[in-house]
Amino acid sequence: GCGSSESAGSGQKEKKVVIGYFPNIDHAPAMVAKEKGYYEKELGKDVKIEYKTFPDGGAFMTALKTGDIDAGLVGPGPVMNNFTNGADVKILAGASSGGTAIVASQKSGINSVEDFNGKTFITPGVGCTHDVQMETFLQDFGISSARIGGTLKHVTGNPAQYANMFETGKVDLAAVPEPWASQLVKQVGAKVIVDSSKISYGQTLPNTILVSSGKKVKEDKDVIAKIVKAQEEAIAFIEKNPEEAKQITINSIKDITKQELDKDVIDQAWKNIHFTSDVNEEVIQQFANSSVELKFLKEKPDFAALINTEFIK
Amino acid sequence: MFLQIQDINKQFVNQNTASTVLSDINLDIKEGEFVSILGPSGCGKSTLLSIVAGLTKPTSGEILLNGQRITKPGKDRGMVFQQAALFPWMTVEENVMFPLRKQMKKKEAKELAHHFLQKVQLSNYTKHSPHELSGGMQQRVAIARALSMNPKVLLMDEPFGALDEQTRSRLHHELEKIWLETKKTILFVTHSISESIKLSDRIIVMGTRPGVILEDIQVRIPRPRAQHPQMTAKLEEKIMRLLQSEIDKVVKEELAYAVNN
Amino acid sequence: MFLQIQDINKQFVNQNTASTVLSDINLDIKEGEFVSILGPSGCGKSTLLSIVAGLTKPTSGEILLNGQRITKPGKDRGMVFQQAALFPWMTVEENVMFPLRKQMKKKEAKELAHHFLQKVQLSNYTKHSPHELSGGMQQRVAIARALSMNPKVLLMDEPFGALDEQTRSRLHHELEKIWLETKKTILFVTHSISESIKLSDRIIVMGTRPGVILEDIQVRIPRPRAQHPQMTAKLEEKIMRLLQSEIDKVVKEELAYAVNN
Amino acid sequence: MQSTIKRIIFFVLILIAWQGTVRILGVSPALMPAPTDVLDELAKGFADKTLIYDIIASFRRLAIGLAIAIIIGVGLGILLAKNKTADETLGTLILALQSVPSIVWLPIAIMWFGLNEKAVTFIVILGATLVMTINMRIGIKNVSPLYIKAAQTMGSRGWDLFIKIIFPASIPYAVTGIRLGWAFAWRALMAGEILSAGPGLGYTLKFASDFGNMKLVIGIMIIIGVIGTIVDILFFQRVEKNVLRRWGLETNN
Amino acid sequence: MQSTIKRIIFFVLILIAWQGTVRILGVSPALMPAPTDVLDELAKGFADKTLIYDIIASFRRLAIGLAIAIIIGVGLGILLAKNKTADETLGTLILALQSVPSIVWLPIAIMWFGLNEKAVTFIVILGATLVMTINMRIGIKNVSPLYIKAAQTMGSRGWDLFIKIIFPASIPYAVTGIRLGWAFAWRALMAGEILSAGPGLGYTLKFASDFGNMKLVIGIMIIIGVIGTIVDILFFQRVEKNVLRRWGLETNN
Ligand SMILES: Nc1ncnc2c1ncn2[C@@H]1O[C@H](COP(=O)(O)OP(=O)(O)OP(=O)(O)O)[C@@H](O)[C@H]1O
Ligand SMILES: Nc1ncnc2c1ncn2[C@@H]1O[C@H](COP(=O)(O)OP(=O)(O)OP(=O)(O)O)[C@@H](O)[C@H]1O
Ligand SMILES: [Mg+2]
Ligand SMILES: [Mg+2]
Repeated sequence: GCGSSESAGSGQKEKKVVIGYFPNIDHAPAMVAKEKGYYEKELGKDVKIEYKTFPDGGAFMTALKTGDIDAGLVGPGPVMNNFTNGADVKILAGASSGGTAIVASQKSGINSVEDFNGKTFITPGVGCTHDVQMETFLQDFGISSARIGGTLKHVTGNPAQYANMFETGKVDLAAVPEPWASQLVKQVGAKVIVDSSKISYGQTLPNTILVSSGKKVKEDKDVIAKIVKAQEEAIAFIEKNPEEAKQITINSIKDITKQELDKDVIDQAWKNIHFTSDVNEEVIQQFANSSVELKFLKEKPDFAALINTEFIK
Repeated sequence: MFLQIQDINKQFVNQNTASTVLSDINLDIKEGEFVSILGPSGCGKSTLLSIVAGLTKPTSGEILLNGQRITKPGKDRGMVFQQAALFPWMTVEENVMFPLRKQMKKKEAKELAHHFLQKVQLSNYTKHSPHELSGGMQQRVAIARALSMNPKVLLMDEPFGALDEQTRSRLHHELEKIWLETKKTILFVTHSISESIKLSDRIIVMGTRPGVILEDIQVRIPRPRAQHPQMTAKLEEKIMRLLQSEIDKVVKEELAYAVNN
Repeated sequence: MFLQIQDINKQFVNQNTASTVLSDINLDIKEGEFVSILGPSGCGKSTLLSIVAGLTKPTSGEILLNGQRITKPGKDRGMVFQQAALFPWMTVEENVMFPLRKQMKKKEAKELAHHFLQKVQLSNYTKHSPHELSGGMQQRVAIARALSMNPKVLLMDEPFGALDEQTRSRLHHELEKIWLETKKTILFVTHSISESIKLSDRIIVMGTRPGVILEDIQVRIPRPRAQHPQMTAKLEEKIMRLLQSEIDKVVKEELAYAVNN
Repeated sequence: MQSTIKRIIFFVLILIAWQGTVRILGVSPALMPAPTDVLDELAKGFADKTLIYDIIASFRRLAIGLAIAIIIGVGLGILLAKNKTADETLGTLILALQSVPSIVWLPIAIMWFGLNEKAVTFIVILGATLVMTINMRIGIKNVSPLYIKAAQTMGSRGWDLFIKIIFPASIPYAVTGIRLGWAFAWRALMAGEILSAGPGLGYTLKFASDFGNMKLVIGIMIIIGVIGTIVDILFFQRVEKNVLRRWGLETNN
Repeated sequence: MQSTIKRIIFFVLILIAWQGTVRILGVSPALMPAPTDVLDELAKGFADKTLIYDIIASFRRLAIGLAIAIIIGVGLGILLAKNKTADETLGTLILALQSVPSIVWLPIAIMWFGLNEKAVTFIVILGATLVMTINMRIGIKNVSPLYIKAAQTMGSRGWDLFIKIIFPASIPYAVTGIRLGWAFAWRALMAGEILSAGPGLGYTLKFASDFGNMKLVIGIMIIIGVIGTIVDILFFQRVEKNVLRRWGLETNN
């Protein structure tokens, strides 16, 4: 449960707000906001802020649905998917965009999209954001996945394993987010075939968004507005102080996961990621339509009720 | 009457055919009586004891103890099983102490257990596991256990079957002594005609297929009976003949069956 | 010599103290001899049989069969255990057929099994599970199983212990007949002195703690022995005395132990 | 017959309680759908045949994996029961390896077998082998020495002794092992099928779970449950009843 | 003593074979690190104490979860063994539920308990209960009726009969159940700790695996293995040896 639903103005009861995010470079705005104390500053002393980190979108969405977290950063895939299945979720703002690239292994000998036919590609999940981006992009070249009658063989797996799979020749291509794309390039000499500026929705689709539940937005408009504001400040900070932001990100990730990311890789990845609060309703609807076209979704969802941009400045 | 066995019938179902094991068994046993049951192998002696113990439900009929219907096993009827039925996870001593636990202190129970283990000549083996004993030794532990329980009715299913004649004879003596001292009621299944004559007030001779009571013989030989060899021999002769005709019947049936199948 | 038991010693370790069960057992048995072993409960009879069967390793000494050292169990030495040792997942018939499987066709094995089951009066129970039989019936199945195996040496550990005297007497007759016909070598543990005299060429009387051979008695009474009651009685008397002194020794030790502990 | 009725009543009651709870508490269907919603979803899946293909594909993998797991488990169980050295070394290793969750095995499976059926089967085998091994091992250790001794004097040795005596004597443990193996094979399959590109219940489950489609998640749980029940009734319970009856371990007298 | 030496030799041999294979084939450490690399990583973890905190946290969760699972498992096992109706209805349901992988249980755990220790414990309990239940159930069913009958004539009934006779008689099955429960509790813990905010071996394992840190992944597997071995030697093997010796089931004569 969460204490914040008691919004009686008595001020005696301490309010609690729980914010969720992932130990992931795209989630830098949350880490910076936490580190720099923007949430505290906006929400005031009376509100106790707790942070919860998640390893994957499924757990995040469940926690949001049950009210275990009040708001947080997550990828758009799980949000849209859960929304189409009836989850009461609202997109409040973007956090970052870009970063997805299609890379090929050295072994595969692939140099351009023309070489893709009959190859095997890997993504973190079936119908995940990166998968939809890649398959939508390939539609223009007349290449499609075996799932819908094409020639490309599709497998899924944890991005941490892609390096091995490239090395052992198990897969030829991958649609991956940063920092994995940069890491693959650095570690096993993978080749970026389609970079994040060219891939479908590469620039426009946020890859991390700030969400909350519809109930929360209705009941606690004030708090939500402050959370959005804190994030905007964090993004402004990131733009102004990229080096410090990078260091905060690396340290935060290390705190949570005990894993230290390579500075080189972060530098490279940072170039491909764009931190912004913007979120475009139309793009999200288009993206969903692509999902339907690619048969990930059975019916066309209507995202009109999903996005609420009233809090973005 | 102390123990009444009334119209007991028992059928077992094997391969979908019911076979009658006990048929119309009626017996009235007085308190303090020592009753032996003799009969050919497989005639239903163990089954009858098990019914009296409350472990097997009769198909019809009932058992009354002091006028009360017996429906389940109880401490008032101690049983020595045909197989020793010792608990393998307990030592000899613990096995004997098991039924005593609740009614006395541990120290007392231990003393009592040792007392009876000595009576069956096993003082040396109190800490052994049952599997470390010979067949006859296991049976003696079971006897010690039943005796130490001191039940009103003692049901004994071939308790001395695995013992040599000398040990057996010592235990006859012990059992007789205990019986005379405590005036227990004893139902005693045996294969030895002489044993039954030596010990009991009354001998029930059973026939087989189905199990019925052939004769109910009062033994009127004065105790100690070893001193009356002629009377004993005469009775032995009589019972022998009874049982011989039963076994001849079985052999005849057997031959007929073997020829027909 | 056919079967040689040479300098057998056997110790068991219980609670870290070794106790000697068999001490310097030496026996030479001729082919076709019927040897009974008598002795007080727990003297090591079963252990000795188990060593001959190759199931238990002696602490020292060895067993030779036809000059060959015995190190493991084999089909040449069939055994009837003190407990029936039937396999609960097989029917009576299957239990008896089990050792025959390999050496003959199924039909033949079945016929042979039925033949021996008839000899022990169990034709009627071929399809029963062991647990559906009475104690005596289970023992008879085990006897039928051992006989049908037709081993050179037959080791029998109180095979008739759970049988009434009439059934037992019929089986004595059957066993004697088979023995005379096939000239098997039989090692026969029993508690009944009269049984041992009735059946055997030679009686080994054992003493206890530790198990030793007290006497090795040749029985020179002509067969059938039922016709020579005096000679039988005299021998019985002699053995009885031997064993009685053994059991007195045990009782004395027991008392001493109980007093000291 | 009577037990079938009991079962039906039991499950109908559960469904009613579930439907009632969901309706009364007004739980959001995204969190916990009502049975009727689940039924709808299942009907849809069966109508467009996707669930049927899933079931067939999963069942095939399960059957192969479980069969191999049983064979390996029986073999290892025998080895550990009979050989003290193996028990103390290999036995410990097996127990340790089995504490490792399937997620960790996935990359190793991929490394060894590639992204294909073999890797999925490997995961299923891993999931079911341990229970089979450990149950078989203790089953063999618990065989009464009397049976073994008796059989040995009847000339039974080695393989014959095992097949005819030791194995039948440890059947109750073996059935338990298979029963548990079955449950854990399903679990492993659900994890392993993430590696496959469909069809398969685990693939669909993962997909449904990612999309927050609780209706389908629960629908698949029900499918697994129903298949499990059918196999349990047709196979396990029969064998077990037979064994208990034959051995005289039934407690009705 | 001798068995300790055997064990050490066995594991040293495995380490050598592993190191050799990795070095000779020149496998990339990202794929399969050498034992020396793993050791380095472990040393680092122990030096900064993070692994120690992980172990303590995980062990606590495991102990609580396993203890509860054993209690529930024993209870359910008794119920299923003694009550035919429960066996045919609840028994089927339990088997069906257990085929459901932990991943699917995660959202349900969050739903019921929130993101906290309770949810993790719930997952651990789920993981270990089935094996305990099923083994206990068959253990009780296999108790020789002779023991029960004998105890009944000695006035033992109900709870006393269970504690003094039925339970000791089914100890071999119960130990097997606990042994398996132990392994599966670890597995479930690894999955469940994703819900925790650390520390915990599962939590660390998950991130090590997500970040492709195979050294740490294997290091954690080794830690689990070592803990398992110690518990196995100190507890399970002792109990088992005791039981087998007491019951005369050892085959050395
Ligand atoms: N559980 C059972 N199921 C079927 N038949 C049984 C069962 N128990 C006993 N019987 C049958 O009942 C009959 C009598 O058995 P019981 O054990 O009472 O004989 P008994 O007189 O004690 O014989 P013995 O002297 O050989 O011990 C036997 O024919 C046996 O086959
Ligand atoms: N496995 C064992 N461990 C320890 N001691 C044992 C073991 N087996 C037998 N003994 C001991 O060996 C002695 C002889 O046992 P054995 O079974 O040979 O006696 P027996 O002569 O057959 O007696 P009975 O006539 O009572 O069957 C007994 O004192 C027994 O305690
Ligand atoms: Mg009987
Ligand atoms: Mg003996």
